[in-house]
Formats: sequence, structure tokens, C-alpha cells
Amino acid sequence: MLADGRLLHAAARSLGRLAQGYLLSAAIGVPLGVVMARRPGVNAALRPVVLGLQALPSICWLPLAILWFGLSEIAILFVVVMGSLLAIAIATEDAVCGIDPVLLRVAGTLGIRRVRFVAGVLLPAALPGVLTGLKLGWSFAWRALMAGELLFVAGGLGQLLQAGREVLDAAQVMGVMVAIVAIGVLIDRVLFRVLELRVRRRWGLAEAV
Amino acid sequence: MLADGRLLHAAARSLGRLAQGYLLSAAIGVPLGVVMARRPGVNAALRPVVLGLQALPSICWLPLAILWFGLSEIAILFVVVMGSLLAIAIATEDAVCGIDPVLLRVAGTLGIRRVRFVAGVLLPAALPGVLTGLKLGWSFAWRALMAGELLFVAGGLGQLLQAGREVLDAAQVMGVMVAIVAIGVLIDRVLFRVLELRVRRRWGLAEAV
Amino acid sequence: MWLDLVARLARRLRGAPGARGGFLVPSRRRRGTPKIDVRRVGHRFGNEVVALRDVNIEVHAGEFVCLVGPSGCGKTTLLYALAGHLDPSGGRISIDGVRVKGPGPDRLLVFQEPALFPWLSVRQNVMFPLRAQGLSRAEADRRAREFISLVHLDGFEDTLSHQLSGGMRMRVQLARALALDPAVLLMDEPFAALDAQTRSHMHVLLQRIWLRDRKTVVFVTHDVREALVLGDRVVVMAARPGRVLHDLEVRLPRPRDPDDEALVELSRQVRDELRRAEGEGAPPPGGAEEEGDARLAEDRGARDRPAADLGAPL
Amino acid sequence: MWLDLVARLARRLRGAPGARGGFLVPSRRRRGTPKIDVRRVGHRFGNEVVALRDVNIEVHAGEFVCLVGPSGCGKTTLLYALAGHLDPSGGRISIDGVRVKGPGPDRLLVFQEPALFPWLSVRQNVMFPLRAQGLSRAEADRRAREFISLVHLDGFEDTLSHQLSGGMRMRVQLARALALDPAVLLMDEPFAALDAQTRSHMHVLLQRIWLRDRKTVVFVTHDVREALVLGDRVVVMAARPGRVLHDLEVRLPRPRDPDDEALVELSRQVRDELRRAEGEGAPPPGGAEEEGDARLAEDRGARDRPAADLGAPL
Amino acid sequence: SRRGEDPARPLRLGYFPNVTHAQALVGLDDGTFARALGGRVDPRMFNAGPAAMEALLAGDLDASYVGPGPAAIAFLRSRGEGLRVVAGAASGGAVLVVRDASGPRDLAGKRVASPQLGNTQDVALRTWLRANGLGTDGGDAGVQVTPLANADILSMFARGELAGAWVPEPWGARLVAEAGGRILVDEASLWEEGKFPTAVLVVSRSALERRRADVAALVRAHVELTRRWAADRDRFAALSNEAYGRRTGKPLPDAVLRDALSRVTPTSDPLRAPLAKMARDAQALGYAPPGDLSAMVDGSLLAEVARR
Ligand SMILES: Nc1ncnc2c1ncn2[C@@H]1O[C@H](COP(=O)(O)OP(=O)(O)OP(=O)(O)O)[C@@H](O)[C@H]1O
Ligand SMILES: Nc1ncnc2c1ncn2[C@@H]1O[C@H](COP(=O)(O)OP(=O)(O)OP(=O)(O)O)[C@@H](O)[C@H]1O
Ligand SMILES: [Mg+2]
Ligand SMILES: [Mg+2]
Repeated sequence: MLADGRLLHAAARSLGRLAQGYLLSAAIGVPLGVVMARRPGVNAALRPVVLGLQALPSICWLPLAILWFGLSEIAILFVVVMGSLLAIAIATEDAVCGIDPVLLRVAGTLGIRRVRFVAGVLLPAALPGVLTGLKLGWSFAWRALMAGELLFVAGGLGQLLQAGREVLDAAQVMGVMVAIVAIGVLIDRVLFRVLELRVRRRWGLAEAV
Repeated sequence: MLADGRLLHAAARSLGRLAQGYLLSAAIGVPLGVVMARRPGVNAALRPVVLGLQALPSICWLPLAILWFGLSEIAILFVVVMGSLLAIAIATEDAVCGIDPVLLRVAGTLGIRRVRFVAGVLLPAALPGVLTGLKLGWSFAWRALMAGELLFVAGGLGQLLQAGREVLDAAQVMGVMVAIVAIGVLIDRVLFRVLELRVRRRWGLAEAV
Repeated sequence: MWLDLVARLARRLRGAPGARGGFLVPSRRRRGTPKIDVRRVGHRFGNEVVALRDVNIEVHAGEFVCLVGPSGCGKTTLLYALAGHLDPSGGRISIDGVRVKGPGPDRLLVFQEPALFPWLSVRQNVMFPLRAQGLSRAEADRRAREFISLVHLDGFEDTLSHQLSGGMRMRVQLARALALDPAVLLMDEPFAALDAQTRSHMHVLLQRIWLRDRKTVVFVTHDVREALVLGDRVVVMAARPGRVLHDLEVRLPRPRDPDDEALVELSRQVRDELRRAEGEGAPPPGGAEEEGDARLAEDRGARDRPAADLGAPL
Repeated sequence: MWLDLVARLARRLRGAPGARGGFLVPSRRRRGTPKIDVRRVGHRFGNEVVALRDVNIEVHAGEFVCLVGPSGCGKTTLLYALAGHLDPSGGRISIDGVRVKGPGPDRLLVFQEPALFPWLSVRQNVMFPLRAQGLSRAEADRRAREFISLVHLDGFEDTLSHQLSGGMRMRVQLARALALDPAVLLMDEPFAALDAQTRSHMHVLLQRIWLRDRKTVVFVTHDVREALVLGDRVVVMAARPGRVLHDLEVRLPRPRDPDDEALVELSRQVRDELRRAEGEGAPPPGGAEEEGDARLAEDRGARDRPAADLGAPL
Repeated sequence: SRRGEDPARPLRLGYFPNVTHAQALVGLDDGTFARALGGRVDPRMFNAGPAAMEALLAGDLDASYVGPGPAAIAFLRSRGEGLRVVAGAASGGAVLVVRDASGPRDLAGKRVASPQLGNTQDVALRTWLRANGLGTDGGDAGVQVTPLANADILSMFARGELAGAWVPEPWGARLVAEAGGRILVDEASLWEEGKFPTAVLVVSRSALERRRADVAALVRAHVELTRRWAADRDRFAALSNEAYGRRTGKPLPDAVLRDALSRVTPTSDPLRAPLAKMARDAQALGYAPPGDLSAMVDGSLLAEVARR
């Protein structure tokens, strides 16, 4: 069996990296998605490749990560960001494109522009779809992290998973899986579920559930 | 450099597996998402773990795949399905929960029930969100496939990618990446983009872009 | 309350030429079990807003009842409750004696907003529920065309709802409802978005269908004259809390002309009533007492009470 | 066309007591550059529907112009064009002489559907654009409260739009628009969902604000009487294709009472006009000729033409 | 700007959690390397060769214990610029384990696993099969060679889905101990003098040029560790297993360990000839890029160490 100390420690390290990478992806991905939805130029330029790039498995990014960032936390971060960034952007783009045009006209006639328009109209109106994107982006980030932590041995659940697999230690593998799922459940409860309920209540969708 | 014959051949094999696995995920994932959105019981049972399971990296499924299906195409298919199924389900659930309650009431008062209700009201109404899910599910499927094809040498781009990395052959790795991106671009053009445009026109969202 | 009301009404009527008095009288309780029975219904929303308080209405088969009342007085809420989209927090609603639980094939609600399926064309919107009721494609299509042209939308069969004007959308919804031809029609300001002509066309259409197969219609409107043109009865509601002020029977010969002197005069009377009610605001005269009733209504549910001290004489 | 029209109108008026004739006359061309100038505007939608054909309207600063017309005659389309949400496929729209390109701070459109931001409370919906205009939080809040209570929604400041009734939503939209207080108000059936009382309250409110700071108002309604109560001018439109039938000046003294004999009589006249126009259907008398004009209007754009043969005497 | 130019920074040493990298495991844990380098050693553990070699070529690693395959590939990839093999680490330690086959013929038409397409064992397996007149691409005539992850080989072998597997230690020992396998061929028997490298010590060119002193100290420590290993194999094996346990959380059973290391012989000799042959085999099979191998081994440091 496996000393829980190590599992906890590894989980903590992974979570730290995940948090950084994920927040970074969200911070870049959501604006990127908005721009792609609203700027035909940008859309024409990026849209074709985005889906393809998003499909690239993390293993493709490992060599580049080492080449550009060396054996550093940054390299792992890079892999995580490349793993989830575009997913969030894609979902955001779709959500923004799905906004009821009436709301956009209202904003226009009320003279709501620029930052206020994006922060006060586009994002709230697209929020439900963006949330979906953030949820899926979150699992993309996890998976990318598990791959990124194999770059070099730097602690973390990815390493534990790999090692467990190497030594055929089913218990250790299960332990890691349980940890990942547990963290997922936790985040869902404390973050996504809460946000969704709020949004649905506010939008008056709650009864639809 | 690398004989294109191999690349094409590998791409073909991978695409074949991807198609099977992806269609399977969609065929299960969408209904699953609908059920999760509409049946509180099911939701209460599945919702908590779904996000966690979705976050599990494919490497977790490899041992199980071998254990249950041996060294067969089925094993790879299993990895692919496990990789994308839940993503599609999650997005579908969100989309269905986001349906304008008025439409649901209308369906109720018009006496539209069961299959007709799901196929004629829920799915069309949720279609935009479902499409997002299918797009992201598609990249999940790709990534899972790349991992799944490392189960054993069964041709395919995943193998090519791995081999390329083993022998530090940047050209080969790039070749595979280009292939994946190219396929992504293609699918997006011929499938997703077309569907989206149709939906947006029909919904009267086209002008919003 | 009741007496006070009748007295007030009498005053009004005395004011007007005696002949006219007979046109609009408090509606009397009818024999037989009503088609729709609303008993001491109250509804308080999650945010503590009391949308309905102690509402009592009986609608008999084949009756055309109009609900009029100020904006926000609970008309839609009441229709939602009748349609089964909302479970009132107090009281009891039954149709043909059975309590309403959720929507049913016997009733059909025409929503206040044009509630079309955006991904379906006009024809498909009308056909979809018909097909769902098991009509053959051909039959459904025939029926759809028929009703689309009855609401003057021929030529727009293949248009999508976002390509229609507001009034057109409402007419599509109307066509969809009439094509299904349910026993009970619940209509929520269906003609509010229509101009005078189109509206009177729709009046004719609706009355023809209603007379032909004696539907039971509950028709919400904020236009008193429309109510008087269409209704056997006019139920006057007041807001905050939503409640029934009067339940009046319209004794004008059909067909009725909206510009008919008598009708215009009556509408003015009813409007004055409403204005006064509003003036008094909530709580209304005897409000305290009604408060009491309301609480009873909401808490103790269907406990029998002498009809005499109700807001409306049922 | 013009002559034919005047002749017909004359006939109507002869029918009515001579005194009344003066109340409603074809509006004369005014001096000076108009605030809003609609020149031979036509619009054909993607699906080939001709929503507008050769529409010519001049609105001068401070004028209150009402558009009436059957459902689907292009009222909303015209307002969208004025607001800059839609670029007409033919003709030219200019405000203060500059061509309209997209929405601008000088105009404000009140939509036909209650277009509120669902994630904002009533107060926030009113405050948001005020804040966007740079008002201080305190000032915006004060203004919001003021206008919310002007539309009789005090107590609902913190309610979300899905918790409001249809009429309440429209009133919130109204409050939002009036609070912003733009030079030009474009209103699309803002009171259609309101009951008589609330509506007349809103009439009073709107007129007060309009008189106080002489706004220019284009007000779409399907209720001829409402148009006659509010408007300096009533522009009568017809459908298929959407076009202007008459442009009439209302010469009734203010304040006007919707139940005033003269007004009711006038409204009946206008409605008869509309009915007749509808009866003739499209193409209207001299349709062929207008066809010609329309094509000119759509293709050759703003080419000068003797006013004599225009659909409406501008 | 390439990383790791600063000569004052610690020497970055790569290795894997693998009992056959005994010198690295023990040397790092008992501080031998630290002492030799005045504390300026920065160990980097990897899961597999490619990542380590990528890092080395990217200038993120100065030296590394690694298998001969990845070393040769990295050498050739960098056109002989990237690295040099400065010493051997261990020899032998690869076996063909079978379920019940008593000779090559019995494997015909069956599935035999190797750890990695194109790695040393895979190449050895294919060469051996060909030498015994068996094809390597399935069919009744030939053997179906299936590269599989070591972990999967063990589980599949245990479930009887593999007729055999050509694996490095300790997997050979584990297949015998845990999956009831039998050793049919010890790869050592295929090489003259029974010697072939399983792990070597490579150094990046830049480190070799800029910090020869540190590298020399590293090699000295390595040679000393190798000597200790050769002197008392059981003791050293135990130490290595402890270190391994500390890293993976699960040391190998003593029996397995002893059995595994019994077939591994410590040696600091880079074994030029076998190393070159391996590389050429890989090239022949197209798993390694073409190129001249002559400069791969740099024995000068070993010579220095030996002289003093
Ligand atoms: N979902 C809801 N949650 C909370 N309050 C609600 C909800 N729906 C309606 N209300 C409140 O209930 C009251 C009655 O609403 P209702 O829609 O029945 O009015 P109405 O008579 O239909 O008005 P209108 O003529 O403007 O449509 C209003 O005060 C409204 O604010
Ligand atoms: N987006 C669109 N695409 C195609 N046709 C449209 C579109 N919007 C409106 N139309 C058509 O243009 C005509 C005029 O529509 P509009 O909304 O202006 O009518 P309206 O006068 O506002 O009617 P109502 O009084 O019912 O609101 C209608 O025939 C309608 O079908
Ligand atoms: Mg209502
Ligand atoms: Mg309109």
C-alpha cells in the first residue's frame, strides 16, 4: 500500500500547478474567445486552426516545452495551458455567438460600448456557455498536467501515476485516480455547481431543471 | 524526412478508429447528457463524479482497457470513448439546462411528450450548446486516441508520434502534428462550421456575428 | 364587501340611462358542476410577492370568460395555474371536478409572449403539435395551411419566427392553438400586439370557432372593450395583491360592435371601477378582513365559507 | 394617387359634421431642415420580403409623430432603420442632415419586446446605461429610483426581469429609456401590453416629459385612438408592401381624452381608411405606378421627384 | 541563449528510478557525487530516455545515466555534436522470458513482446528471431513482435496473452517470479565475452568542454561506485533497492532483486564494440538515424581517472 503522506503531498503539488495553469488558460482563453466571436478578422485568422491545435495531444508539446522552457515549472505550466486554453476559447466563442441579437441591439441603442459592453453584456449573456467551457477546460487542464508532470520527475500525481504503473502497483494507481476524481468532485461542488445554480436562478432557468 | 506513405497510412488508420470511437461517444454522450439534465435522480447519482471522471487522463484507462479487452481494437476504442464521452455529456447537460423555460412550457401545453419532446424540442433547443460539446469532445477523442494507440503497435498516428519522439525525430513529430491539425481544420470546415452556420441562420443569430 | 360593491355598482348604473342597466350585472351562481373551478386560490412566489389572493372563479362548459385587470394583477399567473404550469401555493383548481396537476391535453394555453419554436418555420410550428397528436402528415399539413390562412399569414408558411413581426408571431401562436382545437382555451392577451382590423378579424374568427364547437374560453385582456365584445362574463381583477374585484355578466346581444354606444359606455363604467379600485390601492376596502380570508385561503385551503363575504359573489 | 387620396378623404369628411373636418388634415410640408428625414426608403429582406417601399417621412424637432398600420406593415423595420439597427436596402435616412449609420447616442429605441438584461434587477437595468453615460453611482441610483416609481414599479426595484409580468417588463424598458432622456425617442408599441389605466398614466407621463424638454418622438402603435391622443401627426401605413398611406396632422386641443366624441369619430374614420386600404390589398390603387417609384426608390436612391406624385404629401 | 553556461552552477545529472542505474541511485543517496563535486550536483530524475536526451540536447542537463539506445540516437540526431559516452555503467541484464517454449520454433505464430519499438531489446529480439529463421511480422511462419510497456507486458504475460517477452531487468526477474515465466535466452549469451551495455554515462559536449574538471570528478565518483558495486554485489544491490524504494514508494522483493542483478554486471567500460554494434543494428532497422558512430565514445576521462 502507499503512504498517504506521499499521495497528499503529490496532490498538493499537482493542484498548485493546475491552479496556475488553469487560471492562466481561463484568463487568456475567455478574452480570446470573445475576440474570435466579435472580430471577423481575428476569427478568419484563428478559427480554422484552433480546433486542430486543440486536438493535439500534450505529448506533442513536451519537446517544445523542454526546448523553450527547459526542465522548469514553466515548462509544465506551458503544457497545461496549451492543453486547456483553446478549449475555453472555443466554448466562449460559441457562447458569445449564441447571444440573443436583441440584447446586442439593446446594448447598441443604449450606447453601451467597449469594456462596459464586453464585461457588462457579452460576458454575462454568454456566461452559461462560458461555464461549460470552463468545466471542460478544467478536465483538459488535468489531463495535460498528468502528461506534463512526466516531463521530468517533479513530484505530483502524474509522476505517482506513472511510477505506480511502472511497478504495477494497482493500489497506487487507484489511489491517484481516486485523488483526481475526489478533487474533481470537490471543485464541482464548491465552484461550478454553485456558479451554475446562481446563473440559472438569475436567468430564471432554475425551474427548467 | 519521412515517407509520406507511412504518414497517410497511419492517418487513415487513426481516422478510422477516431470515427468509430467519436461517433460512439456522441451516440451515448448526448442522450446521457439529456437524461442527466432532465432526471434529477440520475443527475444526483452521476453529476458529482462525472466531472472528476472526465478529468482522468487516458493513461488511467489503459490498464483497464488491456485487462478487459486485451490487445484489441476494442481496447483502443474503449480508451477513446472514455476520453470524450463525458465531455459531450457534460456539455449536453448544460445546454439542456439552459433551454428557455418558456419553450418547455409550450411543449407541455401542446402535449408534446417523450421521444417527440426530446427529439423535437430538447435537442433542437439545446443544439448550439451540444455542438460546442461535440467540438470539444472531438479533440478529447483525438487526444485519447493518441494515448490509446500507444497500448500496442497498431499503426496509427499515436504510434508514429511516440516512435518519432523515441528516436528524437523532430520531423516525424512535426509531421504527425501537422496531420492532426490538418484533419482538425478539415473536419471543422466540412462539419462543424457548416452545422454552426446553419443553426445560427435558423435561430436568427447569424447577424449577431 | 359584497354589499358595498353592489351598492356602488347600483350607483353607477343609476347614473346611466336605466335601459342600459341590464347589460352588465353581477353574474349569478349557475347550476351543475363547472368545467373549471377555481377555489380560494392564492399564490405567493418565492420572492414573497403575493400574485394571487383568495381567487374564486367558476367557468361552465361553453362559457367565454374574460379576465381584465391592471398590469401585474396576476392574470398570467392565474392562467399558468389553470394550464398546470404552476402549482398555486393555496387553494384548489379543478377541471371537470379533477384537480389540475400539470398540463393536460384538455387545456391549451396561448402565451402572452409569442412562444414559437425558433428552429421551425411557421407551417412546421403549426404542424408539429398536430403530428404529435397523431395526425397524418397530409392531414396535419392541410390543417396547418387552413389555420395559417385563417390568421392571414398565407405566403409566410415557410418563414422562420425571427423573420416575422411581433403581431405575426402572435397570430402563428393563435393558429397553432386553434388548429389543435382543445376543449378549454386559455388565452393570455393574444391580440395585444394586433392592430384594430387584424384584431377584429381575429375576434370574428375566435367567436366563430367558439360558437361552432362551444369551447370553454378563459381570455385575458387589458382592453375592457375587447372583453365586453367577446365575453359572456367579465371578471375584473385588481393588483397588489392580485384578487377578483367583480364578476360581471355581459348581457349585450351578439354580434357586438366595439364602437356600439352602449358597449363604449359600459367599458367606461368598468374602467371607472378599476380606476377607483386602484385609487383605493391595496389593501382594498375591507382589506383587513380579506387579509384574513386570504390567509385562510392559503393556509387552511378549501374550507367552506359563506359566499356572502367573498370579494366576488360566487 | 395624391389627388385620389384627398378626394377620398374629402368624401369622408363631408360625411361627418363639417366642424370636425378641421381636426384631421393632410399635414403640410414644413420649413427648415427636418430633425429626421426619411427619403424614399425601401427595404427588402434576405428572404425577398419587401418590408418597406418608397417611404418618405419628415419629422421636425419637437414633433410627436405616430405610426399606425396593420400588423406586418413595416413599422418595426422602419424604426430599426431609424435607430440604425438595420441599413435599408434603398433610400436614405438622415438625422439633423447626417446620414444614419448604426445606432447613436442621439436616438433611443424602445423595443417592441421587453428587451431587458435578464441578469440585472429592475434597478440595475435602469442604472446600467446611466452609469455607461458617466453618471455617478449615486446620481444614477437616484434617477433610476425616480423613473422606476414614475412607471409605478416601486417595490420591484430588486426584482429580476423573469419575475415581472409582461406589462411590468415593458414599463421597466420605458423607465430605462426615459431615464436616459435622449433627443429622439423611437418607441415601438410601448404600451401594447398595458391596461387602460396604466396606459393612460404612461400617456400622461410621456406627454409631460415630451412637452417639458421638447423631445422628438416617433411612436409606433396599432391603436388609432392612442395615436390620436398622443400625436401631432399620424402617419398611416399599409402592408404588403409596407408603405405610407397618409400623413395626417391632428388638430385636436391638448390634453385629449381618449373617450372624447370627436376623437372617437376621427379614429373610426382612420380605421375605415385602413380597412379600405386593406380591402384593396396590395398593389394599391395606382400600384403599378408606385411599383415604378418603388423600384426607382430602391435602385436610383435619392433622385429628386416632384412631390405631387408621392404616396404621401410631403 | 543556451542554458547552463555558468560554470559555477551545480552539475545537472539525469537518471531513472531503475535498479540497473545502481551507481546513480546509491551515489546520490549516500552523497558520493556530492562529495566528489563539492556539493554542486543537481540530480534530475526522468521516467524515460527520450525526455532525458531531449533535455540534454536542449542544454538542460550536463550528464545522464541512460540506456545505450537513446544515447546513440541522441548522438546521431545531434550529428555527433550533442553528447559523448564517457563511461559504461552496467552490462547484461536482458532476457527472453517464455511461458513454455523450449526453443525458437515453439514461438512461431505466437506473440512475443518487446518493451519499445526500436529499443535495444526490441532490436535484439528481432535479430535473434531472424537469426533463427523466423519472420517478425506475425503469420504462422513468423512471430508477432508486439512492443508493449513493461508494466503491460507483465500483466499480459501473467494472463497468458504473450508467449514470451524480451525485457530488461528487473522485468525479466519479475516475469519469472510473478508470472511463472522461464528464461529461454539470456541476451549476454548472444554477445562475445557476454558483454553488452545496458546503461552508460553520457555527458553533453558543452559540459565536457566548459567544465571538464567537474565532469572528471563525476566520472571519478562513478568509477568508485562501480568498483564498490563489483566488490560487494549483494550489499550494493540492497542499497540500490532502498534508494529505488524511496523514489517509487515500493522496493522490489529481495529475491527478485537478487535474481535480476545476478545477470547485470557492473562495468565502467563503455564497451565500444557492442555499443557500436547496437547502434548499427538500430540504424539497419531504421530506428536510428544514419551517421558516423566513431566519435560517440570519449574514453579520455576514464583514462585520466585510471592514471591518477
Ligand atoms: N416567476 C415569478 N417570480 C416572482 N414573482 C413573479 C413571477 N411571475 C410573476 N410574478 C409577480 O406576480 C405578479 C403577477 O404577475 P402576472 O404575470 O400574473 O401579472 P399579469 O396580470 O399577467 O400582468 P400583465 O398584464 O402585465 O401581463 C407580478 O407582481 C409579478 O411581479
Ligand atoms: N429579419 C427579417 N427577415 C425577413 N423578413 C422580416 C424580418 N423582419 C421582419 N420581416 C418582415 O418584414 C415585414 C415587416 O415587419 P415589421 O416587424 O416591421 O412589421 P410591424 O409593422 O412591426 O408589425 P407588428 O405591428 O406586428 O410589429 C413583415 O412581413 C416581416 O415578415
Ligand atoms: Mg400577463
Ligand atoms: Mg413591430
